[in-house]
Amino acid sequence: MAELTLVEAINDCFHTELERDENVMVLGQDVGRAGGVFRATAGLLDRFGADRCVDTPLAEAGILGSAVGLCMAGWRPVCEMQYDAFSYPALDQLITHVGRYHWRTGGRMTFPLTIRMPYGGGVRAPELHDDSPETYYVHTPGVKVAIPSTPADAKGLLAAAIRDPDPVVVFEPKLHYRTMRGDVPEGDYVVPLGQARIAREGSDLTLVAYGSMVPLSEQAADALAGEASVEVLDIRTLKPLDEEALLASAAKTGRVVIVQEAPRVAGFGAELAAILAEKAMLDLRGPVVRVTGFDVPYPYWQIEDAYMPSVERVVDAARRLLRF
Amino acid sequence: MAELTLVEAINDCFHTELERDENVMVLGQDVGRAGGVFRATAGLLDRFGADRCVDTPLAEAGILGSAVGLCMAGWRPVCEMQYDAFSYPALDQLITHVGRYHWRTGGRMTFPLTIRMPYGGGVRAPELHDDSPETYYVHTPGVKVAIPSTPADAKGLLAAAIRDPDPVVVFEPKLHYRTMRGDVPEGDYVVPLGQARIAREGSDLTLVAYGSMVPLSEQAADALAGEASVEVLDIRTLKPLDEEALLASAAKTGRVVIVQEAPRVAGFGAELAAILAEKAMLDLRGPVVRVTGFDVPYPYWQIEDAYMPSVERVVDAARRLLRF
Amino acid sequence: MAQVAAAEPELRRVIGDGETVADGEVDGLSEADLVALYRDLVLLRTYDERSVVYHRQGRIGTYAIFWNHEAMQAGAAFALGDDDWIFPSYRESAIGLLRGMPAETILSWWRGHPAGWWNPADYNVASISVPIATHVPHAAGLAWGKKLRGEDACAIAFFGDGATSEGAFHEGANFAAVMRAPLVLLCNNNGWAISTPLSAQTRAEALVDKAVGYGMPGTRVDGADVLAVYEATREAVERARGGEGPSFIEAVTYRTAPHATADDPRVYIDLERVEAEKKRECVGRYEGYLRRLGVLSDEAVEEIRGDAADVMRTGIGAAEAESPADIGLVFEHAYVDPPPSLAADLADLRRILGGSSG
Amino acid sequence: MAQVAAAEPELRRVIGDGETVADGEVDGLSEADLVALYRDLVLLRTYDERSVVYHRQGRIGTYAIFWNHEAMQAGAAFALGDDDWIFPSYRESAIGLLRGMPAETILSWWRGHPAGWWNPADYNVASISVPIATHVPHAAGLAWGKKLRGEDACAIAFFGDGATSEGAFHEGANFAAVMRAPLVLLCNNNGWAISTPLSAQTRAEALVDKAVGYGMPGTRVDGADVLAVYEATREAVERARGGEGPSFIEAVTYRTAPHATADDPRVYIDLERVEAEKKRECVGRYEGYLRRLGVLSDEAVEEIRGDAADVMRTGIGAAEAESPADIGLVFEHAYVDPPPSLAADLADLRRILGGSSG
Ligand SMILES: Cc1ncc(C[n+]2csc(CCOP(=O)(O)OP(=O)(O)O)c2C)c(N)n1
Ligand SMILES: Cc1ncc(C[n+]2csc(CCOP(=O)(O)OP(=O)(O)O)c2C)c(N)n1
Ligand SMILES: [Mg+2]
Ligand SMILES: [Mg+2]
Repeated sequence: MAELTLVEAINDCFHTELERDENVMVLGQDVGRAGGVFRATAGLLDRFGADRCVDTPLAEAGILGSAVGLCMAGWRPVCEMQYDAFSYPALDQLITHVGRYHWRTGGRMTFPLTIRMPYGGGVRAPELHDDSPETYYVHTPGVKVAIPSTPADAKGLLAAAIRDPDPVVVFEPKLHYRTMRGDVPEGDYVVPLGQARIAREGSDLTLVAYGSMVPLSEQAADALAGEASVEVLDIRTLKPLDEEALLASAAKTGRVVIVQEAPRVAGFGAELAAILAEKAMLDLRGPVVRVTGFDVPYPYWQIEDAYMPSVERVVDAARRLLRF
Repeated sequence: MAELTLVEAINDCFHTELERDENVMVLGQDVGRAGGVFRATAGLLDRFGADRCVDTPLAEAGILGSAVGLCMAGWRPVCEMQYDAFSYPALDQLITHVGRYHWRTGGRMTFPLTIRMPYGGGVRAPELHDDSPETYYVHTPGVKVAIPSTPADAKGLLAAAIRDPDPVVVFEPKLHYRTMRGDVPEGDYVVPLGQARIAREGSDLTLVAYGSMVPLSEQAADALAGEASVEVLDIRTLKPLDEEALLASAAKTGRVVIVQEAPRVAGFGAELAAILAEKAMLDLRGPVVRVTGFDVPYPYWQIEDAYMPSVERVVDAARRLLRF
Repeated sequence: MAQVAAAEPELRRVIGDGETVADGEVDGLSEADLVALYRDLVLLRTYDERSVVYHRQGRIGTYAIFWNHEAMQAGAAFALGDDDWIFPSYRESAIGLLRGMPAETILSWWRGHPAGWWNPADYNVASISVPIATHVPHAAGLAWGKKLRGEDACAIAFFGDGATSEGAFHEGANFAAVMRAPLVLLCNNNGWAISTPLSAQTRAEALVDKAVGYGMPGTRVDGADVLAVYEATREAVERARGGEGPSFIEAVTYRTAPHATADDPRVYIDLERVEAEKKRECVGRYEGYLRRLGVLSDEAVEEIRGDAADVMRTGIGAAEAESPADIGLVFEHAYVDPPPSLAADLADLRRILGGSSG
Repeated sequence: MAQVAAAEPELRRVIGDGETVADGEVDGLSEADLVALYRDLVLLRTYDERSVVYHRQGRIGTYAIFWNHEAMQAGAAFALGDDDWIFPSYRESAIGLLRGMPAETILSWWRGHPAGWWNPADYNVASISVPIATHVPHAAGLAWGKKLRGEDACAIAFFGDGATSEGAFHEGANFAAVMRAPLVLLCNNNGWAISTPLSAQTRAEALVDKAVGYGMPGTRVDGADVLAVYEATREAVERARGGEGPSFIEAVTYRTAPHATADDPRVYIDLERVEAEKKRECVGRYEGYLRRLGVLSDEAVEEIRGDAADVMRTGIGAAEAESPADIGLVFEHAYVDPPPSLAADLADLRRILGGSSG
């Protein structure tokens, strides 16, 4: 075990995975010479050479589209999108090809590519450096989606993504890249896709979250300590979803608050709520409440704190539900 | 009143709106000389000239991006995307600019543009002519979304979209372009955004749908005729949503089945279910059930009927809910 | 301001007109090669003409006609080795025939049957790209990836004149150039993107003028001259294999048929021009060339046409004999390792279709 | 295969070096014009240098430095009329200063305060484009839209060398050409896209080589020579107004500063080259030119610098005096006519922040 920041854990994962499998390669803007604008890919160019850590032209659809072709040539490409909102030019490739090409070959050819990007707000950046775009990805058939909330998971889920035979998108909470430290197993380490994690056990109410909303939910659980025993469920992989864990926690506590940073309408929190509305009706002792970002453009940073789900908002929702 | 097909109603709307407001212009692939591959824009080039009905280069991001600039020059552009899945190259412009530019000017400049496209499956076409992409659009802040299910609404909602001060996306059920006929008011006709429509009154169960799932739901209601009194609620505008109508119908019947053609995960049906799970808990007599497309690429057309929500699937869901 | 000079306004041609313009020749092609190339052309032509008939008979769905595009497809493919990859658009749907793909597969594709699925690696032919230009980055990536592995293979991507307006074309071409990927960009300039003429697509004097912006060589050939296309592609392939990166070929032809079976070009096209172009169509031109060369007999023509007809008869027979696809296929192949919900959905669907409702 | 010749490998220059290379001149510019242009340069330079200081002091957030890019911004803007529109990227964030925009507005933008919002129509300066190249189609659309209305205005879009790799650049440039939109495409080729050198961005010999592929004229100028940029832009604007459509200008400079305040170029850049380029920086070069011409006195320089410093002092003062933005602004301006849920969300948020929890 080493104590690493979240972004160091990602870097550690890359070193391990590129060493482990010579078909893994990394491509993206500034991933080579600079080692990534957040230094997630630091050291890879020197260690594995310019063929396996490639500074690409400034063209996101070109990056993802050529990764499709790289798969056809036997590579396992890992594409970096420099920021959440700069992944949008690649959505066309994602939806029309990345999610369909395996299907289009009748399952005969695989596309084991990974897309990863820093996501989310709270970092006092100019516009379009703060989006939480997971809905666009998770709604797309043929792709899987993982969002870690700890350094260990950042390593383990990325490793799982890289080794997975299907295209996987990993969103990394940039807010915690350098501010969150944690124990990270050294060397080979995989957190399987499709397994949620109970970040904190509780019996009165469940906070369901992923990514940077997990530590926030833990804070909210702390704030509620005297009032209720709060469980925090870290979803970890949005697709495949660990529906059992979700339903089990709902059955246990009977009260669920979903915390999501992305805008509310048709966000992934809606999917979680819909599953509960369909499958946990008799277990629930009150409404399924969502605490989310708002349905507006991510605001200028001086007022971004008002946009982001906060401990206050989560606590308020939890209290109202507890009193329902 | 004239009896028109759905696509004729759209064409009628264009003739009315371009006549009414000289700032309205139409642009897209093949909208001019050919009058659109479905003839939605037939006659506009001859009547209003090549400046107001423009055949563009084959570049969706160019179409939508230049429409942003056209707004800045005082136009009200209506962009055609030739098919649902060919709108994806324009998602970047949609998310980064169309949904944010008004906000970015502190509300001082408006972007009254319309995006419209044929959507949905069941038409025996090669891949990527069958998608239901409304989730990508409705999740995006700053844009509104309407989906008509009748010829009259196709005209009235498009007119509302064109006249709206905000960007509006209109998805037109191509399955019914030529197969559905109905009375359409002549001349000026607007169906305001944000008002759902009770397509059929009922008291035991509500089928909630939009677009091509509305007539399907009506068929399902017919099939259930002897067993239950089924209400069919046509959502019509996904954003702004007529939440009151949704909650009122749920309160009345206590049982809701949501019918959606798009893949399930984080589709708009999830949002509807989530709203019910949050705000209608005490009214509901059973789970909120979704009947949706599956989380797979839209299949080859010989098996597409198995993918599409069918009367059988809706009836099955309704029966199970009635017996809950 | 300086206007950069346009590249090669002249079209490269090999085949003459049998009268005032003399025939040229391409060195390195044996008589057998020349006849083999003819066989390819006839196979494609037969596929196309039969498909239009099959469509009218309701035996296949909407179909993108490629009549008078056969020369660029056959000519370019003939310059490739079997290890080289082909990335077709819908306009080159049948190019797999030249790699041994059964006609049934392609016919099934147009019939909307999953038997139209194939493994690209079986033929080194990628899946048909329906969304315009989006396969150009794939071809760039494959070619680059092969090069990284030290393999000798190169790739060719086919796309239309309209496709050059798309961002995906631009990004793919630039990627290929930057990575020095062994790629041939073959632009089928048939003058139209559905109803949109080239003049509404670009202000470039010739599409080949785009090559210089990517730092790659470009050449412009008569797309209805199979030998000119072959020769230009062969040169591009040699460059690619030599590590010199991608090349751009503009093959100029004219779309004499509707865009697809659903299209009615009479509302936008110049029908006189269409008639004139039909007279210059590519298969007849090559046949005339071979006859002037004296390497093609009436019997050979008959045999080749008969073989092609057989391929199509067998193909449509096999396609129609396919058993209806099981609905289970709706759920298969979306993932190698699918989320558990898909199996549950299928079970539910089978239960409902089995009649045991609710 | 024919390699199309590259356009103008030479850079157009007007300003000499005071020694071996003689000064040229641009006709039509009065002495007052020449000084006004200097004033613009100094204002931009001052904005940039002060901003770096303000950033270090924690008074503004991350900031994209444009040191040694002032000449292309001021030179191009000087060739425009007030009705002409400017589409800046983050690299031209302060170009509004040249249109009378208060420094406070731009400083507020970098401070993440909604006072950084402006109405583009107030200055004919579009909002700063953060996502690379995506504003090129906007500029094409605006220019085209103005032309359709019979207005005389044209537009200029600024973007970097890296931006030319994006599909959005390609689609916007092609749209402008096809619509004969009165647009100037000004490519700031500073040799780097963050850590990526031009050689990893393109294989074109010069970025101006892309112009021919769009059927538009291109010219390549020394981007640190304000008069060369001015002259080239003026020619492009004349063409645009004359109905001849868009032009491409490649303005070549060198990024001597970090990409932005958060960037550390030492890991990738050639520091010797940076030092050499710093010596040739654009404001000093123009100042030398004016002094050689004898139109700029020490007093004038001092006054101009003083005025610029005042603008910045006033600007930062005003920006810092802005009252904190109300959280209501989170919900405003997303729509002209918002869905009702936004008001409900705001009320809920105010209730919670007001402390009346649950
Ligand atoms: C991204 C995308 N946009 C639109 C379409 C619809 N469409 C199909 S073919 C076509 C025209 C293509 O023209 P061109 O590239 O010249 O190829 P051609 O059909 O002439 O071979 C269009 C617009 C599409 N398939 N993909
Ligand atoms: C679509 C998009 N992708 C990535 C980025 C991140 N990014 C910001 S600046 C930059 C480099 C831009 O280089 P260039 O176009 O040469 O302009 P310069 O910064 O040199 O002025 C990158 C990659 C972005 N802003 N937008
Ligand atoms: Mg064409
Ligand atoms: Mg640059």
